Amino acid sequence: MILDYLFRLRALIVLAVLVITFTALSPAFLTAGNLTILVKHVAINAILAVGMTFVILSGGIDLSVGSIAGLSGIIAGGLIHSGLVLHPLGVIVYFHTWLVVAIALAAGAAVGAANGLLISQLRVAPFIATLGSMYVARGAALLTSNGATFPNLSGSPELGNTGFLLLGSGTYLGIPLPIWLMLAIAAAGVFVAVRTPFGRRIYAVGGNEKAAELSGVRVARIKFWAYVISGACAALVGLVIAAQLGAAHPATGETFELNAIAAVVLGGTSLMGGRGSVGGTIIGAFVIGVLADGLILLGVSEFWQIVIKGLVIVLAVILDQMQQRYALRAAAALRR
Amino acid sequence: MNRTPRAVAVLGLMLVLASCVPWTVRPIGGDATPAAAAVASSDPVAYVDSIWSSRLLPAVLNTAVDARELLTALAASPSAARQRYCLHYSGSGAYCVVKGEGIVTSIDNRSRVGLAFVDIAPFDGRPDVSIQIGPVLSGNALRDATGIVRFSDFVNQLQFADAGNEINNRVLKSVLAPLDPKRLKGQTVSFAGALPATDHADPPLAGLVPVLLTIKERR
Amino acid sequence: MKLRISAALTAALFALMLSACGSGPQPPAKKLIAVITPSNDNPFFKAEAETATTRARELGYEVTVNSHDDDAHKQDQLIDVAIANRAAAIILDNAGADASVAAVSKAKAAGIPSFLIDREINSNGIAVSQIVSNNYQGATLAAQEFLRLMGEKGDYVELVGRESDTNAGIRTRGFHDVLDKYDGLKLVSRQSANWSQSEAFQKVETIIQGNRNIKGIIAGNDTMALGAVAALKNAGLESVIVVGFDGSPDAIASIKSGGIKATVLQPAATIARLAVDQAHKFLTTGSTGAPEKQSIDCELVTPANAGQFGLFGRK
Amino acid sequence: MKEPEFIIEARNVSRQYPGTLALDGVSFALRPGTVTALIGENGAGKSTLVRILAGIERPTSGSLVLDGETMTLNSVRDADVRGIGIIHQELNLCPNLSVAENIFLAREITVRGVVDKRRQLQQARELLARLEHPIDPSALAGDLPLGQQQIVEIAKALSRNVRVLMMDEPTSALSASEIAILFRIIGDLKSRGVAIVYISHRLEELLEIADSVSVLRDGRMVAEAAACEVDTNWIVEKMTGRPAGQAQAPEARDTGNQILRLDSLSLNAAGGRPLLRGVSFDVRAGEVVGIYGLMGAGRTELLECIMGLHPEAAGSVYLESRPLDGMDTPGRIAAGLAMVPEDRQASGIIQSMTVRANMTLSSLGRYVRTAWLSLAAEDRAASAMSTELRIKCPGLRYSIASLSGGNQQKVVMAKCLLTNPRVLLLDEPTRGVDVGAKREIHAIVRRLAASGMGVILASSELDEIRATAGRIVVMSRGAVTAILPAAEATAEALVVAASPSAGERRDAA
Repeated sequence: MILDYLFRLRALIVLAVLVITFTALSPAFLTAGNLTILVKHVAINAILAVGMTFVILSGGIDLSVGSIAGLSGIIAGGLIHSGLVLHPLGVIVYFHTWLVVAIALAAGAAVGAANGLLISQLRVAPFIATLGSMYVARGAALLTSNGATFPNLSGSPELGNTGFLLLGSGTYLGIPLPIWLMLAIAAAGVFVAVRTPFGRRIYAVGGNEKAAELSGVRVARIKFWAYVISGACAALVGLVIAAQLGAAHPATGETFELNAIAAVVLGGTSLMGGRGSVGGTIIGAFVIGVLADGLILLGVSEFWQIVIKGLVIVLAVILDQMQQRYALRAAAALRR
Repeated sequence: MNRTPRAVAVLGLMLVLASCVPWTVRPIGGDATPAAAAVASSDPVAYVDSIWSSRLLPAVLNTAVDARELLTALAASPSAARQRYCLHYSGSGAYCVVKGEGIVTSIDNRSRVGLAFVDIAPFDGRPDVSIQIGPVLSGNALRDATGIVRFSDFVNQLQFADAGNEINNRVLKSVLAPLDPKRLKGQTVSFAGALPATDHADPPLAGLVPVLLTIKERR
Repeated sequence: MKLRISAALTAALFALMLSACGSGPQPPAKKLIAVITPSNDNPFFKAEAETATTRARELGYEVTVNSHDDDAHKQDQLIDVAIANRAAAIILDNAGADASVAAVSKAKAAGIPSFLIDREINSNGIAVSQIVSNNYQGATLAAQEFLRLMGEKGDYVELVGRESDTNAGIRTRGFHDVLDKYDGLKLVSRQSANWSQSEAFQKVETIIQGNRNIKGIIAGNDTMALGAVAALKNAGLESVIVVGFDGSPDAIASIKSGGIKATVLQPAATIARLAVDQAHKFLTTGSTGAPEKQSIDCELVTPANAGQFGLFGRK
Repeated sequence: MKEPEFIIEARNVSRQYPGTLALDGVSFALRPGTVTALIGENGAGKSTLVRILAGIERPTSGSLVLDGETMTLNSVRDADVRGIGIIHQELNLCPNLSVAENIFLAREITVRGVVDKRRQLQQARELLARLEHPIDPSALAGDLPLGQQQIVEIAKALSRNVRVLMMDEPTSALSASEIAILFRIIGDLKSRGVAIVYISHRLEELLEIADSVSVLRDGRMVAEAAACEVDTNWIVEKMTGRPAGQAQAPEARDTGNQILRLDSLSLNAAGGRPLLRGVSFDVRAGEVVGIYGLMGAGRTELLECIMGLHPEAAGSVYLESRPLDGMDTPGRIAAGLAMVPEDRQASGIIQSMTVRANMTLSSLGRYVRTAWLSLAAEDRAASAMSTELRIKCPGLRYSIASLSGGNQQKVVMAKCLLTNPRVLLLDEPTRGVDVGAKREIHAIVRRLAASGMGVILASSELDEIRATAGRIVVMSRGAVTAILPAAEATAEALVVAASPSAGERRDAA
């Protein structure tokens, strides 16, 4: 039984070990300033990973999140910086900031919806469908900005599009807005996963699609919404990054999908679907964030950082496998 | 009784809603757009207009070193000469402002960067200076030789480069356009301009970008 | 039960993390300089980072070296970490002229001076120094040599770097500001090879299928130029003139052996050393004694002078 | 040295699966040059026994003796090396490979490490010629009709110079002429001393070809006899455990109004092979309709059609006179249908979820308060149902994997019942369930019907059908061959109506 708890809490234990190690090795690690920064960094990956958790729980995978983040940032950046140019009418329309944010989120959700339709209606394998949209969204971002960066996104008062930067640099009660966003998304994610029929059905679809369908779950619809959620989360991340940088760059978010998947897996969610939790994902995102931040503080060589990150991910998956076998044995013991 | 306040309320609500239209419409290319404003401030033509006759020309004409003096100094010690007569530009390049008078010995039109070779007194038939005469000008000698146009005044190297290109355009338009290159050969000319100071240049003063190039009437 | 245990553990962990918040960090014994460059697997940036590191250690600083992989977001995080580390100065080869403004401003707000190397940002007065490798000048230099080698006429191909990279744009501008003035030159194909040797190899292989009579290829960096040379060699078109950009050791070796005809060398080592010296001067005297924006010119490397150059600098 | 009498022997072999004892101390021996028919109802343990002999599974206890020596078979390859071959009921060909490549799969003829395609094709052609089926050996296996694929399977087994060959329903996909060829091949193999185990539900066929007959029931070997000494009646009696012809009808019940009507349901497989042919019957409130048929008769497909899992099916389903055409599965569940699927692991339970979450999955809407699930409401519903069905589990929050097969099946039933269905469909509800749980499930079914629900129970077990159903629909080859009231449904009548030849006769008609 103790072993069982240790297995279940493995991500948390890894996190604790990392925190203790870094605290011992670097005086700068456990300071308010560094922790705020650390959590802010984690927020980016955590928001992506919460969306990714739903997709993976449903038995899929979403490789397009990084590109969606790039695209949504570029859309928001373009709308604020140069507006929507309507050549036939000879006018440029500048949307107010909240509408810009809504449009960018909608664009991310739309790419997610396209993923969802490809996967649930046309039965394209999730890996392939989202690999495709990864390229399409990235290309769309490059086309939109013609490869350039949209600078200076502070907007101008007479156009009514100021305040975008708050999304990245604003604070509430002394805590940066991205952290609040992460907390909100995480809370909403936990709630949806645990306390709504939708969440329960996601688990069912990922656990056994056939059984879920025979139980009256509209499998295609559930999958569709999982990808929409993931797309919207990715778009939010793109907005936060653009707001933090004050500029939108079309290459933003390259390889983000892998970090998000790593966080989900570290958090104990099975890539086969049906098993895992949003809370675990958040812890997984913290493991990755603490690791990255701590290794930089310690001045560990870049190349070693990559190696160590890889090892931690593999270790986490090995622990997951061990827990699986343990749980199966425990269940078998109960059956006798 | 009740009608009036309700109508006022509805009207008020409509006004509030109208002011809440979540977008602003501007004509394309209108001055009010921030993008357009940014372009205006980095307009190279306007920039060169603002310095050309008021600062750049006087600076070249007043500070130029005599070509013969520079040639003599270079022959003695290139590095000492550059140290003394040239503006060292951020460590790697050195540019000099030079003036003088001489005979055009030949014209080289094989390249689009046309050159007039000039022999200056004492005349030995060998050219001492080459002057860029177009139709293409190469390099940023005139921009960088005076210290008036500074990188720090520009947001980035492209705008800095634009200023240099516009200065060269100005030379083509106001200095070289009135001249007929074919007529130059054998003429005595007086010149002033900027050139890069490099080792092993042939002729020793090569690639001068002129702000002044005139044919002296034969006496 | 399980939930409660994990909740308790989480709470304990965060309590632990927050417990030390009250006490500020001790200032490090030595002053710290944070060096942040694009990526260490590219010899140019590696030379830059190593020169800066060596120089800073010589001057008695502690140094951290990290790379942002041209990801402005990662750069932002690295700046955050440098701030948390109470760095005395930041030496930065930035990840985008516009996208880096916020990060450098943040460092400034935290009281940390930034010294930008190689690339500039589109904002003045934020960094203490911007020691810029003048890519535009380098590009015009490369273009002029290319012109000379081409005899100012013939069909040519341009390989562009990653389109979203500022320097790719600057270099292609520099090329064309020179080349487009010559009617005899004809651009038959312009493709991005994303700075990559293998991509350049494939693109050139494809391009020469339709354009057997090209006379020259001008590339936005040496890596792509080397890819082009390899493709031309396979196709038996060794006479095609290839000009690169960067002055990498590989390119210089290729010039010596008759592959690439010319490149322009960006003095990475000079720039990095200058930046550290200026940082040191600024930290000790309060001023660098130089203007904020300093442009360092590139130098043309040809078979005639290739022997004079070493790792991104004159020997 | 005396030759051992048997090629291979299973001595006192048992096989335990979680929740069931599939084989219970079975001894079974094969003489060279004989054909032994292995007979039993579905779930009697025939397949398990054959799989153990072929090295696919290992016995929990007991031993295997080959040529008089005790040994263990650790893999199919192990068995292959010793000359033991098996032809599976489900075809085992790689559809993307050619016929020749399939035949020589994992034993390719090579020349210095490179596959000698020419010789493989040559030998494959010879083998197929021996089978009187000149199939092109370079054709892709996936492109062949099912019958020819079966021939390729046989060729694959023959190519290995087998001494023991086990055939699990080899004729299910063959036409009469193909069967004749197969029988000739069997005769040929017999004369060369090969021992053959033959599993089939076609009783006449068995008696025609077999030398001896072995009958399994509930994992035990209940009878062995020479084929010439027995008849169909004897076999049915041994299979079911009670004298043939003695019906054991449930007590007569009053049934209510028609509640479900099927109108000529038809369904074709992807390749065009018919799975269902014009199935029509009705179900009344308070009635259990049993559907009896052998493997491949179309029982599962029929239930799936009723549930709307095959939108491409033709025909109509009416629930309380309301047509369900065009409605998807969730819609039909909402309308009042519910189904307990045949394969509990694959489509009944969700292994990764708790007992409670499995139970409430179909009726989640009932526990929503404002926007969220009320865990308390879920708990109340789940515990009430678990009490009602007497589900034995350590707790509702435990993983469903910790339950025995019978209790898992009850959870699936609970899930269905929580939707308050008007008609409940059960597909082999007691497969892999121990005897106690089986009886309980039968009692639950009768109780549900008594409360006014309509029930369709599909089963390949005569016992189960006769213990629960008031009316029995017999299917063969996708068609209804008989609809019998329980009183008339003798075991013999059912077996005869269910035999594939009954389906063929109907075809001819």
